[in-house]
Amino acid sequence: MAIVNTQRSPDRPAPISETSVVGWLQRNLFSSVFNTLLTIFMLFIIYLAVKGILVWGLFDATFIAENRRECYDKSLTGACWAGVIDWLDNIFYGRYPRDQIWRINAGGLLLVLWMLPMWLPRVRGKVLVGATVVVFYPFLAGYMFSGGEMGMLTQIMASGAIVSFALIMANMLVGLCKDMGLNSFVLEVFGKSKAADKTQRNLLLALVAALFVPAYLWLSTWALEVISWTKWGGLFLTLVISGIGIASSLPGGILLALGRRSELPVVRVLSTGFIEVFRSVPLITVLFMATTMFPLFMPEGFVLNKLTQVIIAVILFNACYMAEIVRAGLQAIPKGQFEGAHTIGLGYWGTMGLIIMPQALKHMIPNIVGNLIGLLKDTTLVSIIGLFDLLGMLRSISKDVPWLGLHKEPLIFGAVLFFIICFSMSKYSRHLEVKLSAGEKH
Amino acid sequence: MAGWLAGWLAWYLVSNTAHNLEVRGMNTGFGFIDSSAGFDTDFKLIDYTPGIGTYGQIFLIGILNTLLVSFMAIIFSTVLGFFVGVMRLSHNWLVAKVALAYVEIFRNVPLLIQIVFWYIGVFSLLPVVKKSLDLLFGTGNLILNNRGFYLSTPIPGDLFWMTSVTFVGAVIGAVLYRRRARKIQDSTGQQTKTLLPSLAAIIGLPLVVYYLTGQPLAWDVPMLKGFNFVGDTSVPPSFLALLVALSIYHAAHIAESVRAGILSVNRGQQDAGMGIGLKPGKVMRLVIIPQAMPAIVPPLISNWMNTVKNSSLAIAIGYPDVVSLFMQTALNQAGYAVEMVGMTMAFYMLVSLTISFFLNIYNKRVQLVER
Amino acid sequence: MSDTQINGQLAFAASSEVMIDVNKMNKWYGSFHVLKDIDLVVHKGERFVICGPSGSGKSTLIRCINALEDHQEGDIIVDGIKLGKNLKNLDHIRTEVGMVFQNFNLFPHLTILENLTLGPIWVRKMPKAEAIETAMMYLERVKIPEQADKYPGQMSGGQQQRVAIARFLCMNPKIMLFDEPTSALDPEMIKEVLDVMVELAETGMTMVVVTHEMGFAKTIADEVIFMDEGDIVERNKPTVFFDHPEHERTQKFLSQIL
Amino acid sequence: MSDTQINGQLAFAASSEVMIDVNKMNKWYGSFHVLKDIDLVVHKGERFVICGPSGSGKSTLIRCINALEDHQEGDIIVDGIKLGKNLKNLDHIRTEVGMVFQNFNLFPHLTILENLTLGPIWVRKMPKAEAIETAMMYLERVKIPEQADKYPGQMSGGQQQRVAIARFLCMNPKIMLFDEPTSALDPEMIKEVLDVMVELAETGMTMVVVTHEMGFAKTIADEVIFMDEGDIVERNKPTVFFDHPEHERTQKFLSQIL
Amino acid sequence: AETTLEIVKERGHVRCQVGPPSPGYYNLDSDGNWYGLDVAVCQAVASAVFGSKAALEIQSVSSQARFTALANGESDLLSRTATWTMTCDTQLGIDFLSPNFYDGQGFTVRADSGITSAMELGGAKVCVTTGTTTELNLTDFSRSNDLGISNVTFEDYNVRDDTYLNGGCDAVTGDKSSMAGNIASFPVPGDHMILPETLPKEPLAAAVRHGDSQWRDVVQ
Ligand SMILES: Nc1ncnc2c1ncn2[C@@H]1O[C@H](COP(=O)(O)OP(=O)(O)OP(=O)(O)O)[C@@H](O)[C@H]1O
Ligand SMILES: Nc1ncnc2c1ncn2[C@@H]1O[C@H](COP(=O)(O)OP(=O)(O)OP(=O)(O)O)[C@@H](O)[C@H]1O
Ligand SMILES: [Mg+2]
Ligand SMILES: [Mg+2]
Repeated sequence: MAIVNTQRSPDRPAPISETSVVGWLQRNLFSSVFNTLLTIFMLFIIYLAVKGILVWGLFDATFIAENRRECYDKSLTGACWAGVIDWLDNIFYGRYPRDQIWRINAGGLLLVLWMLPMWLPRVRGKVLVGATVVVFYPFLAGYMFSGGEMGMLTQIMASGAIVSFALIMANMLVGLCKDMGLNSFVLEVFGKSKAADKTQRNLLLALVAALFVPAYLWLSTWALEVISWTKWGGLFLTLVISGIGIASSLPGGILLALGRRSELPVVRVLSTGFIEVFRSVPLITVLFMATTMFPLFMPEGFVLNKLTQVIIAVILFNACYMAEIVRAGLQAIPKGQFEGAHTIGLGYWGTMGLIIMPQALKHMIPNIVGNLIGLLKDTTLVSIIGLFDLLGMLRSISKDVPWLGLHKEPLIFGAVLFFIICFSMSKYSRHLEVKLSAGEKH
Repeated sequence: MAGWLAGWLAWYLVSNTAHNLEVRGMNTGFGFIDSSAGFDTDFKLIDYTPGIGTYGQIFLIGILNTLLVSFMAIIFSTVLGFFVGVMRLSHNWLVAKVALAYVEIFRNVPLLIQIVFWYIGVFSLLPVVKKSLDLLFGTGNLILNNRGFYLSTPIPGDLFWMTSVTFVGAVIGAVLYRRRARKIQDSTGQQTKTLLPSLAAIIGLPLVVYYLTGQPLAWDVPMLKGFNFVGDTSVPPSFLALLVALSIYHAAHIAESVRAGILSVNRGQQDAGMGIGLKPGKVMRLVIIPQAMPAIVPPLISNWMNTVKNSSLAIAIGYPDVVSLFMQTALNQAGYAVEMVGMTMAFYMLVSLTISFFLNIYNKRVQLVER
Repeated sequence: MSDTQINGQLAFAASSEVMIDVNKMNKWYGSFHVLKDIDLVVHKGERFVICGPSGSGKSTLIRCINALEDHQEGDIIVDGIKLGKNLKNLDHIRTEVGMVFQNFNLFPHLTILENLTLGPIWVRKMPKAEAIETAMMYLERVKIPEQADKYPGQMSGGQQQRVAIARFLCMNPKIMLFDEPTSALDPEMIKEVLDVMVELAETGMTMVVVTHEMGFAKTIADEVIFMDEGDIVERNKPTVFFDHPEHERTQKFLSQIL
Repeated sequence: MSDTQINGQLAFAASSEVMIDVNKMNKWYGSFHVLKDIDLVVHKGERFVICGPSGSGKSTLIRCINALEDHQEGDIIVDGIKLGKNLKNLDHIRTEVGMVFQNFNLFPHLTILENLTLGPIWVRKMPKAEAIETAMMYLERVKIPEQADKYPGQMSGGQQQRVAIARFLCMNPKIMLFDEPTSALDPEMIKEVLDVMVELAETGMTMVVVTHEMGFAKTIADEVIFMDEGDIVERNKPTVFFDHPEHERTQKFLSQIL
Repeated sequence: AETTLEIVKERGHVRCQVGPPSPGYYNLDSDGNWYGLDVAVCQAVASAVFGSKAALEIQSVSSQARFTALANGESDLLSRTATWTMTCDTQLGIDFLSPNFYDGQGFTVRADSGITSAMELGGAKVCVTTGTTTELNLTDFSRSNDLGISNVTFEDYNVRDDTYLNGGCDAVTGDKSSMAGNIASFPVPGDHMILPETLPKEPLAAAVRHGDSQWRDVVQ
């Protein structure tokens, strides 16, 4: 009856039996009669859709033409992409002077390079990379895009941007080649990796300062032509407004959400009121009030750059939405987590920042991304102050005499552009979600 | 202290505005509400005659139109959104991916483009008037074409009251039946399907009575008169396009909120639900969803508000909502920008605050009792 | 002596029907091999105790039996049904197999009474009044009838554990799996729970109990297995197991008891 | 015998300074009177065990001491600071008082190592390298150093409990409150944890331990109190408490131990 | 206070507001420059004040914000769009200048519809854009001739045209001057025709802020 197992079973690697393609198909697509029917039905629908789209958008389409009539002459049943192609500069850069477009491209490239480390696995200090983008990049980019005189603050911050960009690039290279952080690498080079914390810190600070001075001096030699914001437009403007909106509405939303749950009645009532009022009216009326009524409320002669007004309105508006999302996330955190944090002695901000927010935000990633996508699309409302963002440009094509009435193709082009941008956002978020939920039992 | 500050601020703004308006010679006042508006609109829920009707009536028409479309869109999108959100978490690969594709496609394309798509790409492509689809097999009672959706107006005959009475009776019966089913479950544990029988009774019984009493109903069939069908009850295609676009778009957003909420529920809860033998669907309904509600409700409120607000995009396809009718057409005719925009904002604010008031109450109720 | 008596009788009654049959079962978490070639047969009416050091895979094993986790190799046959992807079968198994979780997993949005009646009403299709009656009966058995309208968040750890036990008793399943059912209980309560379980066993219910409480294991078990690092190291009658463990690892483990 | 020896010594060292002073404290949940006129003094370096049946208010008492719950009447003075609404004071108390929860409350979004180093780094402002070193040391003490990079959700119940204990050891507080620290542990691990706690006690740390594990209580305690229905029924030296309990209720309770 | 002229001179350019983009009046070309009739008016004012066409900022403002933007000083003048009516003049705090553009309103129908006159449009659905007096005129026309036309209004004239082309309306109404161009943009222009009737339409004029006659004269 008794069984004694003196022989220990060794660990074995997991079986890989269930990985063949056929097995996968069988399990996922044809596991039952109903599933098989469903699969076939779906495939048929997809076939129809793809076929229609290809014929209209590709095989029967016209890509080169002088005007719309010519398109019709070539094909009555296909799309006329020639108009969109003709307008590409407008669509991407708005009315930005054509000989200055390199500035936008350079700014965009800079941003991409800057953010690149966040996607690379071996690079350290991702949070720092994100923080420097938010703090420094706007100043440098702002100057590159608008040009003109550089104020003191701008110059300092832009120099900071150059320094941090250089450091981040160096950090990325070090990370990729040697799999370590830049700081430890530098310390190693100087032979100080065993020194006391303080010496190490001082050394690093000194190095950063040493980099800052030449950057500052070099910047003062810059002199870019002024380009008024009224000339900004197209995808560029859309990205500027939504970029700023995205970067600032989340922090704003977190503060508002905390305010709404605060134990101080004044803070709570103010935050609640602010949130409820702002998110209860359409953004378009807020913008309208902000841009045309605002001057009426203010003393005579008070002027505020309109683009700034719009951006502020977008930020406030979205911060309120974000606040509600964050609040929902907070509601889902069990009380035990607060208690756990309290007992290890964390204060309010420590508890929130280290324990509660990371969990709440993780739960809310789908909502946050949904909201950011909405924000990107809300920027279309800047047309109210006479700016032509991406959608505005696309809709103007049909009013340009050669392309009179051409509006479906631009809209579809726009849909595709928006889809690409938004989809990459939601793709990245999904990646984050999976990464962050590594710890959960499944 | 804060009160004083607010009071001062309000006074300051008002006096500035008054001063500015005076200097610029703009008139103000709400007198225009009673003056007659000289234009017409093709979809209205109240009586209105152009030239006689007032701006006040126009405002009301706009409000009702906005409320109608957003109310229906909210209902559809919420139901669809929960459905898709749950589908997203299905263990069936295909189902999950279809739901994912749905969310990605409809969430990532601007709503405006979607509305225009449904309008131009779908509802305008319905058959023209002369080839209208007759949805009730040639009776002409339900007509769909690219001008809209027409219902014939019934004219009740002598014995029609019997049908009505049967209908009311069937509804009451269904309610009672539901109650009884509950009671039966409580007392014997038997779960009875109530949905299908009640529906059958509500629809079937009146029909039987209707035919037995000799079809006492004359139909004012939509008639092809001149260019259009003329029947009292018609819905323009712009309404249908807007409704479909809003529902589908917001359902995609709600689906993501629902999914997020469900995932925020501790995995052990599902284990426990399964452990006591509940079927996956019931685990979802009885265990997971109720706990997910605290995380779902706030984004859901936002989504509902957004639906109401996004219905203002109706202007792109000519559906006469409050913005298009009042803040656009009427404002252009009469001026009074401050007042009209103000009234429109006030309307939206009222609707949204009402929504958020009730849902916040609900939100309080779904909070878990914790130690 | 009387213990072995009962055990002997039950073991006899039990041998007739196999309720759980685990056959060369292997499970991995990612690349981590948690359960190794597990072989296990539990007969109807048997009281089966699993013990072993923390992290040895006890919870994982009973979660597999209840189809809450997949296994990658080998078979598990419960109540004549082979576990696999077939959902219908899983439903049946879950109805007939009750489980008390290590961390209770009560439904925080329902009151205690609702926690207890949910299963009977929706799965067993029991009349509500009857479900409440049964629930109250079991609540009395675990000594907390007066707490019926509280929410789990308002109860002490031990009270929650008792609710968790009562929740599955109400379901009246054929097989009960207990994952450390007495961890949060005081000696008095342990005794009570033990009594309940002995009574259950007498009604012929099959029980698999993971426990660290050796006194408890000794009193209740028909058979004890000892697990270590995913292996079943020893399987024995409780008398032999506790007094003369055969395997070295078991001896070491038992010598540590305070 | 050696036990009482150690206890005697420690008790002596302890008497010098009062760390926890609970004075005629009363607490209600709604209208339910959970704690009744609690009087309690714990000296520096004392090891204080609270036992009692489930639901008697043990957890509530130590949660009050750690300022996680309000009390309605009476005073609680911890480390010379009177508990009240003052937030600054609360922060201080929470830094100096560590607590191991009955249900662990680990941070699910952080790895085990991060769970352990969070407090030292952010509250104690310890350099990261040092914090990791300490954390690893304690993980070795509780025998799970190889699990440092797992998340709490991937661990067994006993492993989680050990992490919860290590988390507070890393904080090196003046007072440690344990709420059933061994409930999910097997006998071997209980022994290990006991050793850790005895060592801690020798460094002069004050400990309040809620436990049902009588063997454990016997070995560790300088003093034992027995609670029932919100009252402190008996307070005694462990030798007396376990061998000749004075109160009838205590006698009954102890007689149930299997 | 300073006069508008002084403000403008000090700023160095004229802020000129144009209506919603519409073919012929004003639009962007593919290189990002403005062109069209409205723009020409603005340019004329700029040359009158500064002697240079380029001293100009074109503002394209949504129709709701149009008058307020002028009244609150954001724009110096409104180049066209606003049709001269008594109500507008007095209520909005702006002055209209003498009309610079006269236009009439016409109908386009399908050539095979058998309609030859606007009087045959009884009971028809007519597509029209909002934000113009076109809509108001259509209503007046329908009422005075007892035709019972029902308006289908759109913000975007492309959607209006598509609706018409798909058969959602029986006719399109709009400015006669742009009608021909519009038809030319249809896939098969020969399938459509313009009805002979011309509804009178109020003239278009530029507008400036109320009460500054000096600036008004400059613009004139
Ligand atoms: N989701 C998971 N991913 C990876 N490893 C896991 C996961 N869940 C459990 N483990 C590991 O599997 C092993 C067995 O876990 P299990 O919960 O079965 O232990 P146990 O015997 O119940 O221990 P205890 O008595 O402490 O509850 C442990 O080492 C644990 O760390
Ligand atoms: N939030 C609450 N609201 C109402 N009653 C509560 C609440 N929390 C706890 N109680 C009740 O207070 C009593 C004491 O609970 P406590 O958790 O202190 O018990 P305990 O002695 O720790 O028991 P155990 O050993 O089971 O953990 C219990 O009867 C419990 O039901
Ligand atoms: Mg376990
Ligand atoms: Mg407790």
